[in-house]
Amino acid sequence: MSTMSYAQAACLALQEVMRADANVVALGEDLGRGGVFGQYRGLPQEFGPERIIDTPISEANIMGAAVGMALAGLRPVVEMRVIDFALCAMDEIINQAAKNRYMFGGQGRVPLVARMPIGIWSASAAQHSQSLEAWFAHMPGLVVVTPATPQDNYGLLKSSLASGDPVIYMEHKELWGVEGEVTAGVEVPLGKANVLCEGSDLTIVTWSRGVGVALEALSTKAFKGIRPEIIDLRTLWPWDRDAVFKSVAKTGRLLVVHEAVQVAGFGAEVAASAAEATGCKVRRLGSPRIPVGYAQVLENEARLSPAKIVAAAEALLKQ
Amino acid sequence: MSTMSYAQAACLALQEVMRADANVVALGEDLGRGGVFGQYRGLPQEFGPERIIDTPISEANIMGAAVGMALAGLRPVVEMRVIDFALCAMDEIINQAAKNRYMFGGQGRVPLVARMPIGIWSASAAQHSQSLEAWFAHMPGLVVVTPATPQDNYGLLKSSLASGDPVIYMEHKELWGVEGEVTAGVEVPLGKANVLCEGSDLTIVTWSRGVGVALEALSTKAFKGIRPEIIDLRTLWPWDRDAVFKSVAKTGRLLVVHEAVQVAGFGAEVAASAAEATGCKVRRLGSPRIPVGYAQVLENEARLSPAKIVAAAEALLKQ
Amino acid sequence: MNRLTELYRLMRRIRAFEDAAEIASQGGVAAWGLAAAAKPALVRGPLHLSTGQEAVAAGVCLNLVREDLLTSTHRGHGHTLAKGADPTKMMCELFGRASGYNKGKGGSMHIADFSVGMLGANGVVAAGIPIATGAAHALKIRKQPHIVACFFGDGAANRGPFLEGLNWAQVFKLPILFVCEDNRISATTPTGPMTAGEGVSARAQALAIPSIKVDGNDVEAVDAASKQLTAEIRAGGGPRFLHAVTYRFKGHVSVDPGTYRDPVEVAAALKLDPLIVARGKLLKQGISATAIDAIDTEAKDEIERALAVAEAAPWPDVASAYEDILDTGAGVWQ
Amino acid sequence: MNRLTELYRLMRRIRAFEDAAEIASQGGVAAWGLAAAAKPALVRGPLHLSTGQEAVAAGVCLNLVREDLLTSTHRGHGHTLAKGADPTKMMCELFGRASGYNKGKGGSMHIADFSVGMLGANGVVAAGIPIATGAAHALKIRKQPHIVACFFGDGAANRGPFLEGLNWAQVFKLPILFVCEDNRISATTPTGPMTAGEGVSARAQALAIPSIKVDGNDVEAVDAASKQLTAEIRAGGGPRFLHAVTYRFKGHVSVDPGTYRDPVEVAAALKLDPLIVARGKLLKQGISATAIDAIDTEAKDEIERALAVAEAAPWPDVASAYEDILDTGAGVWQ
Ligand SMILES: Cc1ncc(C[n+]2csc(CCOP(=O)(O)OP(=O)(O)O)c2C)c(N)n1
Ligand SMILES: Cc1ncc(C[n+]2csc(CCOP(=O)(O)OP(=O)(O)O)c2C)c(N)n1
Ligand SMILES: [Mg+2]
Ligand SMILES: [Mg+2]
Repeated sequence: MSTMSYAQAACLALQEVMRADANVVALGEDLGRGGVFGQYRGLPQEFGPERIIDTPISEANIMGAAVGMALAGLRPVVEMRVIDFALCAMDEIINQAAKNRYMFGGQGRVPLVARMPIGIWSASAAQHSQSLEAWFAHMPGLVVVTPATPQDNYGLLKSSLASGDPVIYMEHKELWGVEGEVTAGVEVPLGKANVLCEGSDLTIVTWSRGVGVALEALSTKAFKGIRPEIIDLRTLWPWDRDAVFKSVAKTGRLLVVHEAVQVAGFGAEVAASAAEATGCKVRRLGSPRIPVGYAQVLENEARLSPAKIVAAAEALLKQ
Repeated sequence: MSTMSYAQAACLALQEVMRADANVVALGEDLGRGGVFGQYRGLPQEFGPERIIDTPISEANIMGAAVGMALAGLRPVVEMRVIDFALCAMDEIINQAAKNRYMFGGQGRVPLVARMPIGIWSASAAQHSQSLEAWFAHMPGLVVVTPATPQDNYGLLKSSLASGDPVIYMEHKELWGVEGEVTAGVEVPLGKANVLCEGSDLTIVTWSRGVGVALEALSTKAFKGIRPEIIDLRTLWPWDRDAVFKSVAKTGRLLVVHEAVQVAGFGAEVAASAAEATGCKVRRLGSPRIPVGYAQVLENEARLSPAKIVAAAEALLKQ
Repeated sequence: MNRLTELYRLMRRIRAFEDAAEIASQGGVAAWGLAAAAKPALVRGPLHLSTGQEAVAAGVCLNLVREDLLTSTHRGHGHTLAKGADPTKMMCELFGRASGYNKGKGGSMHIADFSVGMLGANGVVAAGIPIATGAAHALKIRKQPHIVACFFGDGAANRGPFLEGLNWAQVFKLPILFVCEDNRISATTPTGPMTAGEGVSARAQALAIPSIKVDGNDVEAVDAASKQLTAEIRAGGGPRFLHAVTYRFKGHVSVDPGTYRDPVEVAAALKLDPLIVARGKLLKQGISATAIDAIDTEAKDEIERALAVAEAAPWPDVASAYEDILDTGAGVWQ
Repeated sequence: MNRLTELYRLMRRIRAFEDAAEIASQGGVAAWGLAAAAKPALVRGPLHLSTGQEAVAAGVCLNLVREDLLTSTHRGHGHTLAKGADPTKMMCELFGRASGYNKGKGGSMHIADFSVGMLGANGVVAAGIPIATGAAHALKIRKQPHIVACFFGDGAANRGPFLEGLNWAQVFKLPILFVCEDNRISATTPTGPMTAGEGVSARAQALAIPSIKVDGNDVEAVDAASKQLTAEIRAGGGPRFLHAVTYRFKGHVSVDPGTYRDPVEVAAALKLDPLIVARGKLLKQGISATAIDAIDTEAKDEIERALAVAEAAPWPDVASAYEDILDTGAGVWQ
C-alpha cells in the first residue's frame, strides 16, 4: 500500500497491465510527454512510442483506429483528453465500437478502454467542462465507469482493461491531484457499488466528483441531525441496483447527486428505477440546464457543493 | 384543411416559411432531388439550388456551416438524413450550436433547425434505427421536438423555424407515409403537450412513434377495462410538466412509453420528475439495452407494440 | 485456370449474387416513393448492389491472402465474396436467418466474414477508413506480415475521416491499400460537382501516398495495379492508393429506380459492363464461348443453391436478441 | 502613418496584451504539473498566448474591413484585437467580469467581438473552419460584398473538418481566406512528424485552392500576401489559402513552461521575433528609434489602463448564469 494521486494510480494500473500483456497499447495526443494531466507519466519511457502512441489531432481516427486495432488483436487504451473532444469521435464510439460485436453477430470483439475525462475544472468554461455519462449509459454495448478515488482509479482501470467489451472510462479532471492510499493488486469489479457510510434517514447515491463533495458534507457535519447512507456507484453500466435498492428499502428515501446536468442525467435513471422497484421517495441534485460559465460565480452555479447536497437532503426529508 | 402525409406536411411548412423569409435555406445531402424520404419534395423546383442546397457528404461541415450561416443572418434547416449520421456532427451540434449564445454572452444567436429522423424502419439495423432524443434533452441550449402526426409535423416545424435558438427536430422514419388532416396556418407551440384521451386509471405519456402505438392499443380495445389518459408530449424540451403533473394528480400513476432504449432514456426524466413532484407511482416502457437487430424477430424486440403497452399498464396498476 | 478466367469467374459469381439478391429484395424497403409489398420480401432491409462494379472487388481481392484484412462500405457484397466468404452464409444473412454470418443481426449493410479477414460492411460512409487504419496499425505493431485493403466510395472522400485516416496511415507508414471505388455518384447526387480539385488521387498524393488511377471496369487493369501496389505495401513501402473509376448499374438501393440519372449515360455505361469487357478479352485469348458460358452457369447454380438454403434456413431465436452484447452485467438485467 | 508603422503598432498592442495577460494568469490553471496558487489569479482559466505570432494576426487583419467576418482558434487574442476589438472589454472577459465581451461567460478560449465581425475563439481545434465556411456561404447567398478570414493552427490541418470545410468552400466558391498559423507545434507535440506529405499548402492545392506560403514572422510579407489573396477573393475568385510559418514563444498555455522544447530551437526562434524584425525594417525606413519607442509605450499604456479597468470591474450576477440561454421554456423552469 502506498500513497499516490488519482493520476498516478491510473499510471500504475496501466503499467502493470502493459507489462503483462504486449497487446495493450495507448494512443492519443501528447501521450509521448506523459499526457497533459500526467496520467501516462513514465509510460513513454518504459514502453516506447510504439506502445504509447502520439497521434495526429484527429479524434475520429484515434477512436476509429482503436476499433480496428481491437479487431486485429490489440487492447487499446484511447485517450480523448476531455470528454468534450470525444464529441468529434461519436460515430466511431457509438456506431462502430459499441455496436460491433452485436451487429456482426459476435464475429468480433472490441476490447478497448476509452478514457474521456469529465467535469468542471479550472475555469475551463463551456467546451471543456462537460459530464456526459448519461449518454453512454443510454447506449447498448458500452460499459461506463466513473472512478472517484485513487484506489478505485487503479482498480477500476484494471477491471476495465480486462473487459472484453468497450469501456467508457471517465476520470474527473478535478480529481487528478487527489491523493489516497492505493493497494496494488486490488481490483475493483465492474458493477459493484461502494457503501461509504451507513445511515437510516436517506440514501445518497453519487459517483465521480460527487463522492468527495458528499463526504465533505458528512465530515464537516453539515448534515446536522440527518444520517445519510452514502453510496458511490462507481460504475454506471452495469450499475449496482441491488446495493441501491437494499439501501432504500431501509431508508425509504433516495437522493441522487451528480455534477452533470440534472435533466435527463443518469440520476433520472437511478431515481426512476428505484421509484419503480421500491416506491421510495426520490429526489435528484444535478446541474441546472445551462452551459458551464467561465467566471467563478457562474461556474459555481453548475458545481456541486456540500451545502447544495444538504439542502437537497433536507428537502427530500420534507417531500 | 387537407389530407396529406407527415412528409408532405413538413414540405408545406417549410415552403410557407421559405416564401415568407428569404433567409431560410435548407442544406444536406441529396436535397436537390427532394430528400431521400421526400421530405423536401417540390422545394428544389420552387427555390432553386441556392436555397435548397445539395452538399458534399460531410455531416460535420453541414452542421458547422449551418452554425456559421445562422451567425451571419440566415435561418438554416439542416438535414442529417438519419440521426445516426448526426453522430458525425456532434461537436458541431453540442459544442458549437448549442453553446454559442451562452458562451459568447449573448453576442450571437443560432436559429437553426436540425432535422434528424429517428426510429426503427424497414429492417435498417443497428446503424440506422436509433432514437437519441434523451441526449439532446440533456444538453443545455437545445430545443427538442418530436412530432407524431402530420398536423404536428406541420405546426411544430413552423414553430421551430420561428425559434431563435437551435432546435433538434426529430421526425420518425416510420411516420413519413402516415396520412392525416392538416390545417395550414395552425402552429403548434413548443412546450405544449396534447392530451389525446382522458382517462382515470393511469397516465400514459409518450411521443413520436409511441403515440400511434398507444392509440392503436386504445382503438383495438386492447386495454380492456383499463381507462388510460394518453398524452403526447410533442416537445421534450421544454416539456409540458404542468400537463403531465395535472394528469397524474388525477390518475396517481404514470407510464412513460418510448421506442428509445429505456435505460437513461427521456422516460427516466419524466418518471423521476413526476415521482419527485407528485409522489405518484411510475413505470417506464422502452427498448431493452440492445442494438436494433436486422431480422424481424430481433427488430421486434426493440419495437413498441400495443401488447407491450397494455402489459406495462397492467403491471403498473399492480405495482 | 488462367488469371483472367479466375478474375472473370469471381466477377460472375458476384454478379450472380447481386442479381439474385436484387430479385429477393423487391418490395422490401418502403422508400423512394414506393410502398412496401404486401408479402414481405425475402430481403427486407436496404440493399446496396455493386452490380457493374465487380471488377474492382475481383481485381483487388485476388491480390490478397486470407490473413489480409478488409473493410468495406454499405455496398459490400462483392468485397465479401471476393475475400473468400461463402455466398450461402451471406445470403442467409441477407434473408435475416440464424445461419447467416451475423446470425441475422446485421443484414446486407453489415455483411462480414471475420474468418476470412473481412471486417465488415458499414452503414456509415467513410467509417471503414479509420477502422482499416487501426487494423493496419495493429498488424504493424504485432509484426504480422499482412496488409489491409480499405474500400470506400467517391462520396466518402469528402468526409473528414478520409483525411484523418490517410494522414495517419502515412504518418505511421502502415501496410494498407486504400481503394476508392469511384462510381461517380453518391446516392442521388453526382459526386463531381461536390468534390473540389482533381479528386481523390490528388488528395492522396498531397499526403505523399502514391496513387494509381485505373479503368475500374477493366479487371485486368485493376488486377495489375493492385498487384503492383500490394507488392509495394508488403515490401514495407507504407500505404498506397488505388483510384478505380467504374459505374453503378442499379439505383442507390435495390428498390431505387434511379430516375435521377440520364438514360443516355446509363445506356453508355451498360456497354462497358466489366463482364462484357472481360468476356471479350477471354474470347480474344482463345477461350471458347462454351467454356465461358459454363462459368456463368456454374456461378448461377451456386447462387441458386445459396438461395434455396437461405429460404429454408431457420430464423433467429428471440433469445439471441440478448446475446452478443456485453458480458459485464449480462444476465443481471437488460 | 505608413503601412509598416501601422502594422508594427498593431503587433505591439497584441504583444502588450499578451504579456499583461500572461502575468495576470500566473498561478491560475492547475496543470502541467503545477498546483494552483493560493491567491486566485486574475485570469483563472487556460490562457493560450499568441506571443511571437503577432505578425500573422496583424498582417491578415489590416486587409479586412469591419463588416468582414473572422473565426479564430483557442489562441485568439491577437486575431480579436487585430479585427478591431477593445482591449479593455477583452481584458474584462479574461478576468471573468460582467463588462467583458461575453459577460464573463467565455473567458480567453471564447474571446469574441461580434460587433466587429469577430465570431469567436474556439475551444475545439479546427471547429472554426466549418463555421467560417458557413458564414462565407451566408455572405454569398445574401449577396453581401464581404469576406471571411478563418484562422487555424498547423495541428488543425490533420482533423477532418479541415478537409470538409476546404472542400465545401471550393465547391461553393465562397469568399473565404483560410489562414494556417503554422507555429510548428501542437500543444506538446511537434506537428511535422504527425503530418503526412508536403503539409497544408499541398492539401489546399489538391482541392484547387490557390495558396501562398509566407514567413509568418515578417509582417510585410504576411500583409502583401493577404492583400493579394483578399483582393482575389473580393473579386469573386473563391477561396484562398495563406500558410504563415511562425513560432510560439510561450508554452501551450500560459502556465506551461514548455520544457519539452529544445532550448536551442527556442533561442533561435526568439531572435526572429516579428517585432524585432519589423523594428529593424522601420529603422531602415528612417523611422527614429524614439518614434518606435513611443509606439511601444503607447501600447503598454493602453493595456495598463485596460488592466486597471478590468481589475476594478464588477463580477457577473448570479442571475446572469441563467440568461443568454433558450427563450423557449425559459422562465418556466431551468
Ligand atoms: C456519414 C453518412 N452520411 C450519409 C449516409 C447516407 N448515404 C449512404 S450511401 C451514400 C452515398 C455514398 O456515396 P459513395 O461513397 O460514392 O458510395 P456509393 O454509394 O456510390 O457506393 C450516402 C450519402 C451515410 N450512410 N453515412
Ligand atoms: C478536437 C480537439 N482536440 C484536442 C484539443 C486539445 N488541444 C488544444 S490546442 C491543441 C494543439 C493545437 O495545435 P495547433 O492547431 O497547431 O494550434 P496551436 O496551439 O499551435 O496554436 C490541442 C491538441 C482540442 N482543443 N480540440
Ligand atoms: Mg459513389
Ligand atoms: Mg500549432
